[in-house]
Amino acid sequence: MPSVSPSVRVKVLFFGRVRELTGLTEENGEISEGATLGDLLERYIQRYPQLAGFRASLVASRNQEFAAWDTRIAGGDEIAFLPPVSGG
Amino acid sequence: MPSVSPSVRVKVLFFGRVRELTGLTEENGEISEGATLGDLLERYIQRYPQLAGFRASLVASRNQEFAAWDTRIAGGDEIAFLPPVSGG
Amino acid sequence: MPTTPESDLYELIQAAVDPAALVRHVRAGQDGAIVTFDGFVRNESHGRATKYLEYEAYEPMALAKMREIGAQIHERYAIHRVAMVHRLGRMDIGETSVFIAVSAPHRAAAFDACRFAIDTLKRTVPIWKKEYFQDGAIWAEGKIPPTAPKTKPAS
Amino acid sequence: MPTTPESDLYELIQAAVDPAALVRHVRAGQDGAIVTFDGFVRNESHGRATKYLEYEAYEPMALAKMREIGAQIHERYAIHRVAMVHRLGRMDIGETSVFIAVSAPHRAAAFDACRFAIDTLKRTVPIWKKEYFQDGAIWAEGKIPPTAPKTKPAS
Repeated sequence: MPSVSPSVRVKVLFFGRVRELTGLTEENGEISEGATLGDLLERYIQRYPQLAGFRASLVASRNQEFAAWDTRIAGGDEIAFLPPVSGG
Repeated sequence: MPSVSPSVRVKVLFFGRVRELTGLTEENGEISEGATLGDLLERYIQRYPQLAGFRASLVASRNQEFAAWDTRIAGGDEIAFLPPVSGG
Repeated sequence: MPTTPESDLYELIQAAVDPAALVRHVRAGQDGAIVTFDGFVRNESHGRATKYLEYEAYEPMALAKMREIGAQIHERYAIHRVAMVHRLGRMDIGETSVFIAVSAPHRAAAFDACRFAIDTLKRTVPIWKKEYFQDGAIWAEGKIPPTAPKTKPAS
Repeated sequence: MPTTPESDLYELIQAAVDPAALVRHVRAGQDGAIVTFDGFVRNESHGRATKYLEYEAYEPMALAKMREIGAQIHERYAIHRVAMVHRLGRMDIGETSVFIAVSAPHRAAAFDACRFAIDTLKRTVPIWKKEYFQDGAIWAEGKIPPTAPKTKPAS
């Protein structure tokens, strides 16, 4: 089911529990122009259903700033899905 | 004018500004039985009138505990008139 | 947002933390007080004996967030300098994972700023801790960072 | 009044303070946090350039009051160990006059206890500071200690 809308390239980073569950540390992907951070997360949850249980505890970052799920993705963005932080 | 009431021996210590004003670091003295810490201070103020201006800022200690001015002195007590503290 | 003085120090490191060097970094003649916070690996967590910990970070973002905390405390409190270091990788019992030193002319500002700094670091800096026990390992529970930090204007 | 753990350290000293040794003293595997307060000689006081300071104490009473503060913070806060040292005699700019280290399993208790300790020390411990300037010297203004400390039952 190829998308007919134009797509943009994004870099996606994975940390902590999300890194372990997906087995990914970083990947480059494409997503339809106009898609939100929430849309991108749902795509990863489809690919890695074991992420679904953690959906409520994740926050997104876009270009190294925390960002709301309805934030639209732009080409070249660096995105991460961050589990609850536990530094210190 | 020797006192006719029995007297008790006390050790009196001097610190900081009070030490400088009196030129004393420590002395052994006698005071009438039943005298209070306030009575003892007044005797020092008579001897060293330059202490009078500091009366309101001094506190007394008796045997290394802060003590109210109406505390009665007992024989062998260690008394000090302490200027405002400025440690730290 | 106020600029962070160039003389502050913010670092993510792999080697052991050197508290004395960090304190020297913030200490100056115009100051009268330094408050430090040293966070290190406790021998137990929720009643289970800890073997060791591993920390990982989203490094450039974590460093940016640490600098942001520094800017916030310079804005809020009359402090002089800040040194804030988080170690990453494996740490054994007793080893320092985070160290914060704040100097100030007077102590109240140093206490307030140091405490605000560590409290905010634990809520907002993308660092993760995995706790290793005799019988397994878990990711520490953690805190969900605010998506739009209250302390920052929306701009 | 709770007894102060034997493992605490309270000292009046003439030599330079060694912060690293005091931190080692309070640090143990059961802890996760150490907060320290380092008070040192500032280069000015009320706008006048300080040359040096001299501290004197009513030594046995000062030490007893420091131990009393230690007992109070053990009673009030879930802390582990305390090291509290005040230096006496002449100190130059930048030299530490007082150092307090408090260890605890969790940071809030360590912050609260360390701050209570230095705030109380400055109000209740019989130590006096004389400030030397280019053109003279004055006894620092100071605080009048409460005659019956509120934190102690009248017994």
